[in-house]
Amino acid sequence: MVFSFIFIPLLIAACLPLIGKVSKKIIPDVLTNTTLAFLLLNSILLVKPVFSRGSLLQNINWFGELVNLQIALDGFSLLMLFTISLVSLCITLFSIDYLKHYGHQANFYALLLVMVAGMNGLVLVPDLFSVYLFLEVAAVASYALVAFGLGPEELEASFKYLMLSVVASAFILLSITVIFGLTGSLSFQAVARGLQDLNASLVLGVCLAFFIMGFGLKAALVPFHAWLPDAHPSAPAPISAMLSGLLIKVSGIYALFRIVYSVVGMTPALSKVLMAMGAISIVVAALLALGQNDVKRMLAYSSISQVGYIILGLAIGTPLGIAGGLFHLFNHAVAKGLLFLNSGSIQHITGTRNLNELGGLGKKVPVTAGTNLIGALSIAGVPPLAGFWSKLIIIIALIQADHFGYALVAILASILTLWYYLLIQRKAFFGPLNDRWLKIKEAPFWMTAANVILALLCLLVGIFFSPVFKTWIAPAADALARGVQQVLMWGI
Amino acid sequence: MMATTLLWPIIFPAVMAIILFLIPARIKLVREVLAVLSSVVMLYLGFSLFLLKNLSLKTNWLGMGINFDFRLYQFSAFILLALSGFLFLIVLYSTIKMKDHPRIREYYAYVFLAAAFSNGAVLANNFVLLVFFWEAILITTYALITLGLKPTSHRTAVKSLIIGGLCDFSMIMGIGLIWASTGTLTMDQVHLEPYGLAAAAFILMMIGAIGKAGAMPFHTWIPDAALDAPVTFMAFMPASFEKLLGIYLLARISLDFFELKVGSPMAMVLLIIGAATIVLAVFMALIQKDLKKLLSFHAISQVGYMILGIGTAIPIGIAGGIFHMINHAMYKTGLFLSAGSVEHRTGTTELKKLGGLAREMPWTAFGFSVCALAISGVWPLNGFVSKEMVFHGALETGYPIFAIAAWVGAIFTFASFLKAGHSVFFGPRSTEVPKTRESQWSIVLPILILAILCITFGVYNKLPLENFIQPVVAGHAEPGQHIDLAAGALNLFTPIAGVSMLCLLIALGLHFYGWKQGGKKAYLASEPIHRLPVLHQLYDLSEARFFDIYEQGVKFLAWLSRMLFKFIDRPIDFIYEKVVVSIGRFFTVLFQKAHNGQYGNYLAWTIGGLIVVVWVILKLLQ
Amino acid sequence: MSNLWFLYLFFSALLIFTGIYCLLTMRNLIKLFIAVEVISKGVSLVIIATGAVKNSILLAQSLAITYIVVEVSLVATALALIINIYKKNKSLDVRSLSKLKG
Amino acid sequence: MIIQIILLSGLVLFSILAILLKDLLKSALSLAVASLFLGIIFFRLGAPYAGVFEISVVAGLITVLFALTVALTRKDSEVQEARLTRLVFPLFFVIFLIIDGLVMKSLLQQVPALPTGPETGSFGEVLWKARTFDLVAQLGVILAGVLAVLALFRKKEEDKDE
Repeated sequence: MVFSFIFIPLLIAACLPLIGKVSKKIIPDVLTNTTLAFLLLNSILLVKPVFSRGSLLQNINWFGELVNLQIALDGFSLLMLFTISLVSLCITLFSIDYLKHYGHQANFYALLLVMVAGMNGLVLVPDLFSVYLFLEVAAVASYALVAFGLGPEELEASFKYLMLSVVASAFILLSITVIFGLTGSLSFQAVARGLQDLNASLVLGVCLAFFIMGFGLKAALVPFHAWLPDAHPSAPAPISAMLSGLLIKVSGIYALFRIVYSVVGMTPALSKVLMAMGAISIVVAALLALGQNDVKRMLAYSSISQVGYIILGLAIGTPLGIAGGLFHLFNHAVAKGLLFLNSGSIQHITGTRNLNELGGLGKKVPVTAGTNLIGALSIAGVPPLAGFWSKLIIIIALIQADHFGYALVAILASILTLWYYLLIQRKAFFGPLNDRWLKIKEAPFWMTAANVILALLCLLVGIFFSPVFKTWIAPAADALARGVQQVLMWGI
Repeated sequence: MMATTLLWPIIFPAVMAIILFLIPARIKLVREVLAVLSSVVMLYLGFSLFLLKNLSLKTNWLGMGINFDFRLYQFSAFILLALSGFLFLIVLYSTIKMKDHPRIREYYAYVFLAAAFSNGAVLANNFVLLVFFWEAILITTYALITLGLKPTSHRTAVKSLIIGGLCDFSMIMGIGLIWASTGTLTMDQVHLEPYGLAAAAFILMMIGAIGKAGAMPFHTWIPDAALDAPVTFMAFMPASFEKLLGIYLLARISLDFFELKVGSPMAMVLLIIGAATIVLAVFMALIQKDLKKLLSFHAISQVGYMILGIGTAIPIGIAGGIFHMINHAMYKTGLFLSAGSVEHRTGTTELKKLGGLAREMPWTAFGFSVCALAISGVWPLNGFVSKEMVFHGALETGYPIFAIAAWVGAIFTFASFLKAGHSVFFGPRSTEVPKTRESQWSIVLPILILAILCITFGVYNKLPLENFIQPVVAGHAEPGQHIDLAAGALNLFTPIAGVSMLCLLIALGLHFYGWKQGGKKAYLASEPIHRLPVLHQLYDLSEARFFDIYEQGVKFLAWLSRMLFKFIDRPIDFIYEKVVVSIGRFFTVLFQKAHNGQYGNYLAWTIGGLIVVVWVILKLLQ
Repeated sequence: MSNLWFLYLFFSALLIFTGIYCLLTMRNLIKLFIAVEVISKGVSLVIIATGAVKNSILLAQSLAITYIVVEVSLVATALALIINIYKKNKSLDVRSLSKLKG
Repeated sequence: MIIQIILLSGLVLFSILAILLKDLLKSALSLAVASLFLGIIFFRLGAPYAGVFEISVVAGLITVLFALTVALTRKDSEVQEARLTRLVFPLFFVIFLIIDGLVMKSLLQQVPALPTGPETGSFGEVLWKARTFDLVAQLGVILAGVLAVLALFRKKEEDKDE
């Protein structure tokens, strides 16, 4: 049942504050993890029906009356659903031990589930206005979660995030409304059909620019990225992982490329603009990451840089480029989730995130150090880890499409990426042990377990990259590469 | 028998290497027993494959003519058997000699890996496969030298790796040329006349082969390794395995891949290299004051006989070269193992400190003496037989100079072994080493086996010559010509044998002259020759490693790199350091400054970005 | 009818400009959020106007109402944030919110 | 038509006032007045429900929330705005007004009219049947807002208990 992706988290989230009055910790922990495990299972079970038919369009009946609860599912959305469920399950596993710092588990989990519901909704709805709405659902929950620690930095970050994000969503809605005015409808299918025989490219161009700015801000493309390096590091580690791993991808990249490919249709002009922005993001953010001392802030800039890679890949417009971009999206979700959770472990273990204060932790906390290394190398694109393959595919696709300059940028920036990740390794895990950390112990069980699961995923996806690529990425890339036809085919 | 049996000599030792590596360092007995047992199994495999003679295995691998192609025939079967025999002896010897080595797990693993790769190289029937195994041997050589655990071991290991790598690179280029001119990578399909491009291919491949065998000028790592590597390694690699492999390949190059004609330019190249190696290395050997180093120079010098033999391109010469290869492997391994035995008991191999050990270590002394006489070519030992064949071949080429060079080599070989044997085992008992006794049986046994083999192969030379050597050369004799190598091999009353015996007598005379001159100290017996006017300067230069192309190459490279560093690297570095990194750093700092935390600033970027995107899109749409 | 649409777009653009101008230049957090409200008024004006001009006012109405609900939720969150920031910083100046930088 | 333009002008005027007025309470009130204008415009465009919502929720509830916040943060919360901001605003506003007018004028006739006829059914039917998913999402947004406020106003003492 596809609707469960939206309803169940919302329902549990509504109940959790009440349950929280009864049981402060155990029941919320168990309930949230069970819910997300169920969703993960559900998304895996959907593989067969979706891929056998290409897409799934479902309507729901309410007390015999036809109501318009319509959802559409194709390869692209299913990949996102799977990623969301997978990474958020690991994140909640991590939270079991980590939330002792914050308390109020019930409230935290409720917000987290609302965010998951919002992202799931965004991925499933075939309707522009609903996309905006679910975007807001996830966003409102994320504002509160960023500020969850209630410290001055958290509040500052959350406020800036909110104020920038609100402007972005205003422009998104404005653009949606104008498209509504142009075509008279909001559902993807009708809009796609309407736009096909509409001659208003100028107005549409402005709308697309608004979309690029709005979703680009959500995805933290340079120059719309400024909120991210504040918001992601300030949030509690699981939320950083959630935001960097999932939210920017779902509410930024998924929404943008769903609209660009499946509703409006990719044009060379759009491709040029998006690729340029992707390349700028890669370089600027990589340079910025080099200058950081805070682990999480470095990771946040790295997210911007990697989002640049994803967008660069997706915007090429060739099937290979799309596949590379989507594969990198998945790999980055896993690896960046891992790294942020890992930074949470480091903070839990030592109480600091400043690279200059750390050092030599590798001897004391080998599991944390090892998983961090795997995640870092995966993102930096070191074979045979997952990130290597996706970057390789993107670069090959760039060369295939004759974008040699961008390919060069991608290669050079991946050296920069490796550089700053090795900086983390060197400053935090290798080198002489700082006397302050003589008595530290490995992080608690669930935190370590979540790290290990994600690290294994990085490794296994890298080693068995071809089956993963075939089952999850290729259908998703097909769905996007078919362009507008894919949406017009929904439900047929 | 299944064709896949051919894979056994490769897979089995490789698996054993892993198992031996995994056995914890403390369980010594299990490892030793297992190692000896598996070398026995290898010996059995060698025998059974030798009896089979013809077998081949071929499966497609990478395409483009690169196939998984193995072939066993009389020559490779013979080498395979020899390899497994030496492996057995060395493993047996190692059980005592290497007992307390701190990295014993690695030692056995490398030894068995080296055996696996060597077997692979011998069996390979595809050039790419050959190169793969050839390079892999190089790596195990490197690893084994580092196990010497001396401060300079690593440096020597790197030296061997670089020299070997250069030779292998040359071989790869040669293979490339062969591939380009014949279009095939299958070894038994290649048969070229060595002219023009093929001559270049021949030279390049030959360098690969003689480099592995340790001929001049690719020898310089061997004397260094004599001091820096474990002595078992010396017996294992430079004395036996690498000689066998290198000469095997040289023989295949000269006989199979290329058609080497008597007196052709390529044959001359081989003859010159062979003669030069004999003479120069033997002169270096003569003056050495360390037993292991002395032996290692002989290991180089003797390669010269093999190359000379093959270079004659006359069946009897070729047979002599190949026979000398197997003989040399036996007595040189025996000599190294004896030196190891002496080192094992006394802790030193310096000639000056030793003396009169024959009484305390009779078996070692016996083994050493037999092997030393064999290497010197004393009747009726195996060295005599093979050397006579080489002299024969050399004379038949019509260039007596090469035969003379070989004889000169024989003189000084005997002289230096007289000196070595005299100073270690005979003469007055030295006071510098405490009283000692004979080594354990598993050290002595391999030495005795080898000594007995030396005698057997000499006296009953019919056995090895007819079983091993004749089939190899048979195809290269002129039609109608019957080769009977064994007949008259031990005949003392021929002019050639007479000259040889004369040489030995001269050597004896030289030794006694030197011994007397040096105040009856045997280790000074070579001093008169050392102090000869021109030779003296040459020796000094050589001691300063003036003739070591590696050292000179290193010096040149150091100079070159200093120049490059100053005039090319620094400017580039300046561009990189000062320009690229500074620009990067500049932008990093600039961008960081731009992120000043002010909301208005961030929003301004957003709006500015929006305006730019709108403008660009509208521009692109028009 | 289509031309009438641009009249409304014209006025909503004015509202959005006013809001963004305020966001860019003003310093009081509450004032900033009032500016956000002004922007959202511009957006809801476009929604209803589009519906009216394009003959789908009922649909537009439901969108506008939904949008207002979202707005309320946002306002509540934002104001809660502002109050918390005031409690921590004892100031409503946006310039004091620049600890995170670089 | 004229009335509509007057109403729109009023909306813009009061929005500008809301921004330019120094006193936060007054600017919150003028925002409410702007909402009132917007509500009336909604009525006149045939969207009575949206109008009612705009007036009751935005002009009412949100203004109350603003007033509450202003009251809670009253103590020495004077923020000195840059003087220039208010002085320069009219200049920028006029420039933008001209650009805006020119852009809109150039867009006239650019967009073809839609062939659709008038809608059928009632507002309730449309909201319930055509936009059901929006109701779900609304629930989600409300839930998120409530939870956010709960999280942001949770008691500090509880933290220490746990």
